[in-house]
Amino acid sequence: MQGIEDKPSAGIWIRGVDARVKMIAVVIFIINATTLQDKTLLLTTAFLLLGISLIAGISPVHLVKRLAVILPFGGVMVSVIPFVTPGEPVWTLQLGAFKLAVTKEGWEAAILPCLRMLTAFLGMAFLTSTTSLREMTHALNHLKFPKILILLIDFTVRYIAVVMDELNRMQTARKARGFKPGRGLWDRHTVKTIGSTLAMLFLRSYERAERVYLAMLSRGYTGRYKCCGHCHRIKKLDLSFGAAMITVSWAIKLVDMGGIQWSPLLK
Amino acid sequence: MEPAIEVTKLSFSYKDGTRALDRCSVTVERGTKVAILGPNGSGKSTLLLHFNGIHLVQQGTVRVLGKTVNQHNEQWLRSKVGLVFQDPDDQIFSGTVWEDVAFGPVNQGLRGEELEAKVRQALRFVNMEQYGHKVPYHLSYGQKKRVAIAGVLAMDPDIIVLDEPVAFLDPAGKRALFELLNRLNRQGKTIVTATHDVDLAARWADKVIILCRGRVLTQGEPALLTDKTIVQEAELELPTVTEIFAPFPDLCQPKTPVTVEEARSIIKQLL
Amino acid sequence: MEPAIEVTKLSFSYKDGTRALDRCSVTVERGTKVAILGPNGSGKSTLLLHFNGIHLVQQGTVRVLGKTVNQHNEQWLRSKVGLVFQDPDDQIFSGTVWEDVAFGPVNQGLRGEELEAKVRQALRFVNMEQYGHKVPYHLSYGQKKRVAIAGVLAMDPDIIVLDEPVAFLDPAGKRALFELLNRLNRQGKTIVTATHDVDLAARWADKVIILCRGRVLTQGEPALLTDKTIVQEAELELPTVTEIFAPFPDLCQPKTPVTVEEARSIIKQLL
Amino acid sequence: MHIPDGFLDAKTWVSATVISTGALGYSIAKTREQLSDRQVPRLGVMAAFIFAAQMVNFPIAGGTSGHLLGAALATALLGPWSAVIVLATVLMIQCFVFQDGGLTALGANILNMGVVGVLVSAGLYGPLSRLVKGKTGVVLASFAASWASVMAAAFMTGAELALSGIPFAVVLPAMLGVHALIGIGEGVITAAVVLAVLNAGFSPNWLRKGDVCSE
Repeated sequence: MQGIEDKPSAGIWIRGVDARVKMIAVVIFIINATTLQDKTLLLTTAFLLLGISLIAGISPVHLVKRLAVILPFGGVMVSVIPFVTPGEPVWTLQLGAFKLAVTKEGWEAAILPCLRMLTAFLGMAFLTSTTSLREMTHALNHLKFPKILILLIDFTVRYIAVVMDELNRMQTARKARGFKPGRGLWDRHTVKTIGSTLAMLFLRSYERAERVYLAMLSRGYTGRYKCCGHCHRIKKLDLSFGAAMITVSWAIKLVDMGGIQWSPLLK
Repeated sequence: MEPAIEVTKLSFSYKDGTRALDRCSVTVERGTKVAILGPNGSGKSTLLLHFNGIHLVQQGTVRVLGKTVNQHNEQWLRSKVGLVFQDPDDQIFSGTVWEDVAFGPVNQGLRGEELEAKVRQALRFVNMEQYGHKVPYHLSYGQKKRVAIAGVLAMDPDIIVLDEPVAFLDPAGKRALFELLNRLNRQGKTIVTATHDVDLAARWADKVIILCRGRVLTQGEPALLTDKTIVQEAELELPTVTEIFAPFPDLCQPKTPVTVEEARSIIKQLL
Repeated sequence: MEPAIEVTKLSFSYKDGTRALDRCSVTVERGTKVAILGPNGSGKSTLLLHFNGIHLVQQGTVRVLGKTVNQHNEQWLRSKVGLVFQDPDDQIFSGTVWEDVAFGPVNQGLRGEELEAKVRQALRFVNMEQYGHKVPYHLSYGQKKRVAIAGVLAMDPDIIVLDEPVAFLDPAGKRALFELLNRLNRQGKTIVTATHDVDLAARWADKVIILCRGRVLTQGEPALLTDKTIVQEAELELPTVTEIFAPFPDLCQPKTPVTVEEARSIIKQLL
Repeated sequence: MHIPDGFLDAKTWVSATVISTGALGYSIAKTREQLSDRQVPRLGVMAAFIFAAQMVNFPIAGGTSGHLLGAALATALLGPWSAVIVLATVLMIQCFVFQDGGLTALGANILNMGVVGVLVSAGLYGPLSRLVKGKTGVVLASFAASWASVMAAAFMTGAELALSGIPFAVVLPAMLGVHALIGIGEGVITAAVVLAVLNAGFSPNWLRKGDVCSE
């Protein structure tokens, strides 16, 4: 679980950009992108983000790995919607007695959310691959995000590493005594073993929480966290990067909203 | 001058009724190195948690630097007595080493330059200066231990209390830790450690306090550890050096050896 | 007769690229007591996890009781080599002591009478027979350690491997543990422990294997621990007894003492 | 069941975000009352535990395996208000670190798996474990709570997608059918964990019913 707290490996130059600016820009980009109606504009946005990501030094392999996380949901949606939407069939699949038909309306309904998903995915990939979680929580703090949530995220991330280590050691110890998970939920021994392992992990975590609290008390903790992080000044480079991203995003959005009315103006 | 810590007839029971301390009276003089010995469950940790005001006094009194500990001087107490917990993962909870060391001073109200200076100084003292930006997860056990100590040092306490500090350290880590504790002691800090390592106590401490089932069995010179009756009652063992000389009572006059140096000087006389 | 464990040119790297073992070759003879020494991060635990097939061999070979370890004899291997982890909380997870000790035998397919007998016998061996119905989570550290060992004994292994068995035990717990290990050894079991306690290794082991940065620095008699060059390179320390006699090279002929008994016999001669 | 970006329309995700923000705020206020200055360390370590618990693989049948959602487990062990916060924290980390679940869909995901999953669990677990005494009650209550929490989360997901204009109504029965099976896995494992925790002598104080494990 060490990946969580590590500095991202990608994004050599982009890592220097202030995390606040990056976050705001990417959030606006994603919100705008997920409301686009025009497929060409969506694709344009996607390629734009892909371009920035690649320029930032994010490896394509990394992107594909990340994509694997959201594919199940997206995949199911794309493979279901075209078949179940009523409309004019464009392609049929004969499975014995069953006949499945992809409808034009269904295809239309599926392709748009999927393009949006992909675009937003690229936006988030760009952000999370070039910014560590710590930089993000730090930025959120300066953006006046509720402090307690930031503290909780920081705390959780710190102890995910510790608790996952405990879990891994417990699983290794089980294996060392010849444990092999059974085939299914009806295997009582397997269910009992998994249940007891998690129960023990819970008790250990619960007690650790108490010890952590005592250790905090002993260093003068009074239930309030006082800010000690220093706030970096936002530099011109940061601002121009943010402004550029946001402008492009809104430009695409405006073209999408009023594309038809714009075209005569351009003539 | 008042002693650093003075505990009088302290009793303590946990909520579930377990009596952890039973009329304990101990004294820790200023500027000394004290080892609290006793088997697991003898009440060592419970006693330590009183020094820092984490456990509130139920019966008896605890005086620290001349002041009687009560609810109103909690914050003062925590800045005077630094507690280093056994498992550094319990103590280092922040995302980076720097932030963790800063936690105590920030609670004391330090900010800006002054804070920076304190944290830097504490990290330098434990030789972890270049690790400030590191994530605790990537540190070795010994490094974590030193960061935990830095977190306490940054609050500039007069008394540093460590619970079982060497349990999982390898020899190099132990050496580094004791070198550190001795340096602190030379600067005038009082150091209290709870341990069940008799060799360590014999070699390092100015005074030993032996606990057994919540009671103070005895306290005084490390030479107490050569007393077989005491050691047996407290379920401890003789220091290795003492064990070697046990069959030779004549050599143990006027004083049974406990440290390597004492052993050597006896052998030198024999040659 | 083949050695209990024979490791030849074993190398192992973790997924993140850290090289933990580098062409290690070690031999553990049957029925012996072996201590694997080395500082934290020297590869001790990684090596132990190979003995039990938890880590699969990447390069080199591991032979246990004459059979080359591979994926197909995993289950056999786990019944022959019992692994006791450092922290008993990592190992004990069941609702009762009895169930926990039964876990290994149940995985081996034992049921009914036979299972009962095995568990009872293992619990009796570690003196925890009357604790069968207890919740292991609430036992003392030393008791947990013994339950962890019982859990391994119940599988009736020929070789018992312990990672840092004494780190956190108090003297009474240590004594009980070593008495237990010696009893097992007398019954013909091969005992391997990883530790950084040189005194313990010097006192207890038939053979020491010294690891340093993933390599075997040397292996052989415990007397190796009196070699200052080796001890320094492995970031260890001299056994206390050796340290005492270090300034007297004449007394260290023909053999530098490492155990309390050896020290006593030298002193006896001096008198 | 983590909804990615792009499937929910603006009105749906904004409403979901508003509702879950409210629920989260209320939970934070509630736990602060109960835990006071223990709040952050306790909930932080517990969130780490739930995160770890979700990573554990368990076999379901025929070579397939599953993971816990954790809503019912967190509720049974920590009480509803802590559970909402713990699950929301885990979902936020999953969104920002692993990109599991979309950014605009974060509010909806918290609503489905955190808020609704927890409230349904709490609604069933408390009364059921009081109704049927002893360990049977605990097993029954945690199984029912887990199963229902999975179903509720699946239903919410479907409803939100439908609200967003995705023609989903047709597949909703199928989706609920699948989750009825997934819910069994969640239920069996959660019940096993809760039972083992109680057997070890720990009684969740949000219910104040230490009598369950006093046998």
